[in-house]
Amino acid sequence: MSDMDSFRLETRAWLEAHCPVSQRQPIVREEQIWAGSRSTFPSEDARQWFEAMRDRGWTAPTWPTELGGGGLSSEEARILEQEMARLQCRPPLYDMGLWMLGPALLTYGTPGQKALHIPRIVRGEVRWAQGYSDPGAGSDLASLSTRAIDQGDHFVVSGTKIWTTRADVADWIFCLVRTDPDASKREGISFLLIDMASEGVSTRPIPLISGESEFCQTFFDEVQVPRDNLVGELNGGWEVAKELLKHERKLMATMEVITEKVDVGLVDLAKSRLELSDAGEIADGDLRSRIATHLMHADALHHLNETIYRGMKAGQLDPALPLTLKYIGTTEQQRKDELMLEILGTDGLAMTGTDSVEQERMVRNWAYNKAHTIAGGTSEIQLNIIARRGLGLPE
Amino acid sequence: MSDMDSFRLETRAWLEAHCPVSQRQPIVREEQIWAGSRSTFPSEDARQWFEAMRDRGWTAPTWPTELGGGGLSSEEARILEQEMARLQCRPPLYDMGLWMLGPALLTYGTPGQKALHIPRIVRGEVRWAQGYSDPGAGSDLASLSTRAIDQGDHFVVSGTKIWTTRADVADWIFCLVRTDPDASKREGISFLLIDMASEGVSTRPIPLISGESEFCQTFFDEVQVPRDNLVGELNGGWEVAKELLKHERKLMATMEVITEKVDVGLVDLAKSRLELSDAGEIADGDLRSRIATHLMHADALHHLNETIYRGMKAGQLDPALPLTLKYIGTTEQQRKDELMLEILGTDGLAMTGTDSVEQERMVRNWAYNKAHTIAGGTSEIQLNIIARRGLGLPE
Amino acid sequence: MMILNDEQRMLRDTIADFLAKESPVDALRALRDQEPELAWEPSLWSGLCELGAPAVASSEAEGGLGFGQVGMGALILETGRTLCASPLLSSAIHAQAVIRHCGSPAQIERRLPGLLSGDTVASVAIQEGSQFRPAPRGTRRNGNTLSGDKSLVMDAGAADYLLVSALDEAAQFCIAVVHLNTPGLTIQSQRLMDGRQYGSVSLEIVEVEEWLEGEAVEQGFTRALDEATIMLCCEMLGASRELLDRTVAYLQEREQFDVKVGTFQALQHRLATAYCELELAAASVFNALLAMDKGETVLSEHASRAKALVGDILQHLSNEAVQMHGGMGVTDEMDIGLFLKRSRTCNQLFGNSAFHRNRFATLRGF
Amino acid sequence: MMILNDEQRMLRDTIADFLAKESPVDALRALRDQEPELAWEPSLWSGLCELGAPAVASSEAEGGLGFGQVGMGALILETGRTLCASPLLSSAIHAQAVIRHCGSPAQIERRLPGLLSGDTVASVAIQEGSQFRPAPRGTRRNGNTLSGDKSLVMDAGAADYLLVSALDEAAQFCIAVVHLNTPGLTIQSQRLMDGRQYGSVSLEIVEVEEWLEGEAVEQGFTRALDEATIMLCCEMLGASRELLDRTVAYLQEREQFDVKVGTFQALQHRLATAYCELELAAASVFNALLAMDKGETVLSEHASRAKALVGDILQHLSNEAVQMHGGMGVTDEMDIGLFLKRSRTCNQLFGNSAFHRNRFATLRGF
Repeated sequence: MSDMDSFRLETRAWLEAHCPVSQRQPIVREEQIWAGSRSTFPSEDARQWFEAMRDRGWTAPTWPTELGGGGLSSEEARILEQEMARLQCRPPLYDMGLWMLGPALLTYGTPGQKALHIPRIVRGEVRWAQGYSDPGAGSDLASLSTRAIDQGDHFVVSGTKIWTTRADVADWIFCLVRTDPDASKREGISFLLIDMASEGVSTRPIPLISGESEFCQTFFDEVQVPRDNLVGELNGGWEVAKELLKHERKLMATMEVITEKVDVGLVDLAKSRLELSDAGEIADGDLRSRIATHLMHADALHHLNETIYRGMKAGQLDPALPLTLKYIGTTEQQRKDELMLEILGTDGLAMTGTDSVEQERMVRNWAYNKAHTIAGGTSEIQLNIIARRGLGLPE
Repeated sequence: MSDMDSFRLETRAWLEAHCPVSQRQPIVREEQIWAGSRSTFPSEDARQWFEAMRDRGWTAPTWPTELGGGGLSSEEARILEQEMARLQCRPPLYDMGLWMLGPALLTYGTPGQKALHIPRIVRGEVRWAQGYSDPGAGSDLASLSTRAIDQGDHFVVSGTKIWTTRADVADWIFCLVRTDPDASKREGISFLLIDMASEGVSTRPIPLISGESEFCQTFFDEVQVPRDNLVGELNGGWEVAKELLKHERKLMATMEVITEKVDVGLVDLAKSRLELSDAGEIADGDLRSRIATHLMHADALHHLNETIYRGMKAGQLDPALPLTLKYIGTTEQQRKDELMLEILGTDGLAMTGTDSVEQERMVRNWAYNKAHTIAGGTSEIQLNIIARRGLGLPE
Repeated sequence: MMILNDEQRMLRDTIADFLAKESPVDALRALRDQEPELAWEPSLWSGLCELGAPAVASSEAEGGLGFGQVGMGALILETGRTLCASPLLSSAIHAQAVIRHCGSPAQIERRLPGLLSGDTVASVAIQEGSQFRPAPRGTRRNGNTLSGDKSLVMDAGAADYLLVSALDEAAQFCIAVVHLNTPGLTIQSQRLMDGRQYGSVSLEIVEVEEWLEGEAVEQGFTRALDEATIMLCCEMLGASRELLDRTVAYLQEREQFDVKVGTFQALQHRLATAYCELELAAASVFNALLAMDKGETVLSEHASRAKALVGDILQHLSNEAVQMHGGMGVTDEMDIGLFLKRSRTCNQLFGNSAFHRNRFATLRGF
Repeated sequence: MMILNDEQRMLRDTIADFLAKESPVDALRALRDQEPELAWEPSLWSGLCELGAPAVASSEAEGGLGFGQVGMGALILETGRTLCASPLLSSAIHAQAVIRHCGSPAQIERRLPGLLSGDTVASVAIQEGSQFRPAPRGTRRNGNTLSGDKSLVMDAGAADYLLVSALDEAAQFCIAVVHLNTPGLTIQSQRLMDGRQYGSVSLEIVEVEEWLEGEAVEQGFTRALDEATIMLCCEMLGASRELLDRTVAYLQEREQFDVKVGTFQALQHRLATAYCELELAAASVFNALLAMDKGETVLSEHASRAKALVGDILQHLSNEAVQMHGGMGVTDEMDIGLFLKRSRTCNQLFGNSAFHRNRFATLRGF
């Protein structure tokens, strides 16, 4: 038996032993376990599952063991992922630090920064928020005016960031700030870690069309930030940011991971709600055909992910290919949401006030997911990148 | 009874009296009557119908009577059109001179040019070709290098034009030529009328994907052209060209007028060839829905034309509206062609060698009509214009 | 675009001014935070009635203002631009049309004046279950009583009476006039995502005030539904146009990477094609209004074509508007999301695009 | 993209070199001007056979080269890039699969070697009438004779024998092996728009050489059809990719209004979305090949998904390529039109996208 096969069997046995049955079903938003000092567990099972994974470092499977991570190779991590999927194990931990800051810090952080922050991320002790966009910046991330004045041993930060996810409950925030106002747009930017408990930090929620407000605007009013919290070079923050954005995009391509996992089961939904022909087929041929097209695309996206993984392993991956994932994944998710809404009919028009929590969740997700083709690089930016870097069309 | 009503009744009676029954059915390409010294009539009826219309000046209904035209107001011309459509009268004459050069000449021509050319166009005595594009110019019409050297009483023209429709049988050609190579692109262009019989003119057919070759490349090898044949100012040809292009676009929006009128009768075709449900509906719900969508669009395009006409008459037309016609009309025609091909199934794969002339014609048209979103201003150029001039988006 | 005569243009401008003052988009924002029992702002409705809005289409012989259906369509289009919530569609258009086309002369004489003045408000209850099907299935007459369930009844809880489609004992189509305070009638009012009021109506052996019945009633009901559908299309056109205008304006102003976002050709082409589709749909709606004013009585093809085309472009433009407004487009601080949600409700009302494509194909015999 | 092992990569490169030399697009241009009796260039076919092309997928145990279906898929993809006309699809893939999955051991032993070497060429006759339906309706067995009409039989006139699907006297599915020179068999050869040879086959009480029959034959025939469909998808992928590559290259070079046409963002986005759809389709096809190599025997979902997705993107890209090549795109002097026409033929072969969307939905139980 190969090493990988035995790793698979061990992992399978361990998961069987440690993942409570209640944690083996699609996650709902209310039961996600987010990192941070304010976090709570929805159930004893959830706590037990989280702690088992945390203690193996499998909240961050590929990070080095000496920093608390799982120390797995990428092939082992994939096996873990597959085995978790097989059992439908819920993700043990949700955090922007885990998904985005951590990988960047492992590349650009000082030994001290790594030693301080990485283990706390792995253990879910700190909830991180992302402070990238200044209001009005949109896709042009580098047009930011939040400034940090260098005072030697500390910076003084003033300005405001929007789209800071749940900054109201975050412990720390990683920020892009302008440290050299005279440099060209992408230069003169630095990457700072800021404790949300610092004096001068405040937040306000931004209401969304889904009726939720998980995003905040965060304000910095002459906040003092120790120089030790600078990641990368002074005025070299753009490089760190780019590294981090790569992880964000990867994440956005499989956005369901982050948002609550509602497996709508489009076909079951349709068959239970729509008129069927004598042969048991959806009688509305127009809608039936569009459902088929969506399912084919969803399957194919899965196949595309597999192809990319195989290509990577074989060292013959067309580098253009991964560039397509975010655009395809988010676009297809929206198509699915629209189909779901159409199938729900009148019941799909209520976001609140009904007696079906599940239906309302589907409808709120329909609205919420409109953000997916915007956040983390708009579809338009993605298409520019595909056209130029992927296809080689001229700038 | 209003003047218009009595004009309608008179026209109806006259058409009933003068249009032979054989000329009251959709035109096929072989029976179109093209202008020119080489033209022939497919039948005695066709000749009779042409001559009746010609003698009333109704080959060019709105042109001044003193130049041989019909002298109708635009409202009268529309009534004539409607009454001809009601009886399915075939167009009496086909000619680029009639559709494009004539209107431009009426605006920009000298009295002498009008007196010489207009009556001959009305009477179908001269077949005109259009010499606009230099090879490689594409949408960038002004990037032309065919040059005309000013020799006082005549020009010497050298160069080549492509997309000169049936230049091999044309009597005259109207051309854009460069008269000032030092001026900026759109300046330094003049508009010349050239007798195809001049020494130094030659043509070669360009084979198309439809298997036909109605376009030619036309070559000019030091051709002498009298100065009297200059239309508009020297180096002012761009203005004339623009006027003329307006007419071309209008024409392209209703391209069926020019190409053979195959009224495919998509629904009849589909119902006669495809599997039907017990209720008599097309069993393939996917295709049925796409046919419905096309028919709705086709109807709506008709309604849009009506709206534009009403708006013009009422003096309250949004000027952006007519800009849409060419894009919509040509795009929808291609959709129809694709549906037709799909309905024909295997029979739609043969362009030649079958025993159904009608089917082959449909298939050739499918291929031929691919040019409609390119010729006379590509769809992309149309969309630029709609966005900028119609919607006011910035350049 | 619609081509209007001078009177219709004046009417449209008057209404546009009125709505800008009395019913800007913020009015809907305020309404949606109210209890679902409030279906519209009373002062807004009385203002509209003072202007004669409910009687705009009606002929002078009938006691109306005689602007024709084109006039009414132009008015409704304006209400779509500001997301104005009022019983114009439910009562002044749909219920009026049902009374007009299905009522006996005596019923018309008794009921129409109140609907024309707006003193009375009625709503039509058609749908059963979550999918739109025009034919009643489970709503049944028994003697002089009615039982069944109806869904998505516009403004139901705030109406004076409902016009309920049903089948009689012989499975013949009929319409019941049911007053709101009749025992056995329960209405659960709900604000849907568009911020407006809809009722789920439950009827348990409800005494019926009177019946609209007879051979012509089913056909009249279809005609009324087609008319209401065409008017709903006018509202949807207004919303589409507003979305396009606001998006164009935003792109004209907004800068990214030091250039106006509106200069990006990919966005230009997307908006240009959307504009083409919008104008196609608009021409079809306008044509349908003209057909009504010309006295055509079979409007089903017009209605299905218009609803499918307008439904598609409104859905498309609402998505495009959100996307092109970027991050701001998904916040509730901007109005775009309100249009997005209204678009989805309008798409369901009277049948969505797929329903009407299917109906159109059937009407055309394939 | 397909991920290949070293042997498969070498195979692909060898074939690509061979095709570049022996079967560039101009070879198809030359072929289409020939009489329809010529289905392929004999020297090209013998070259392909020398390379072992017909035996690429077949296992070594069977006497093949053992590159698997992924290997064959990679090869066929290359033939799509140069529009190579050969009996690979009709005989080396489809007829082979029918013999393999429907034949008795003796039949397989007798017939497979000739098809593997390419010494024998066979073609499968399925379709009746102008629309693709996989089940035979009018082709009937009577004793040892066969009667009926088949259409769109690839390379029919140049094959040695045909494998004809039919119903026997008990309306059971069976397959007849019919030699081309059998009395009563008439083939009308025709060049379709893609420049290749197809036959309309008429059978009038034709003596059958032997039958493939038994309980498993119908299922085997479906499997063979699914395999051939997946391989056709590989060819269509090759054509799609070639269209995309040529269009990108053209836009990189071509200037209009003093800038490279490839800089226009609207075109960039159209090509980028087309690329995404192409890669989705490609991933699905690759997945289907892997499934075959893994020994999955029920391939219908794979085949229908692949054919619908590839059919749509090839149709779309062929139109986009013509449009983006501008005026030159509609002339026969450029190759783009040849790809356009091949795309329409491929879309019809084995059922078009609408057919496969419907089949996929049925297979998925809705």
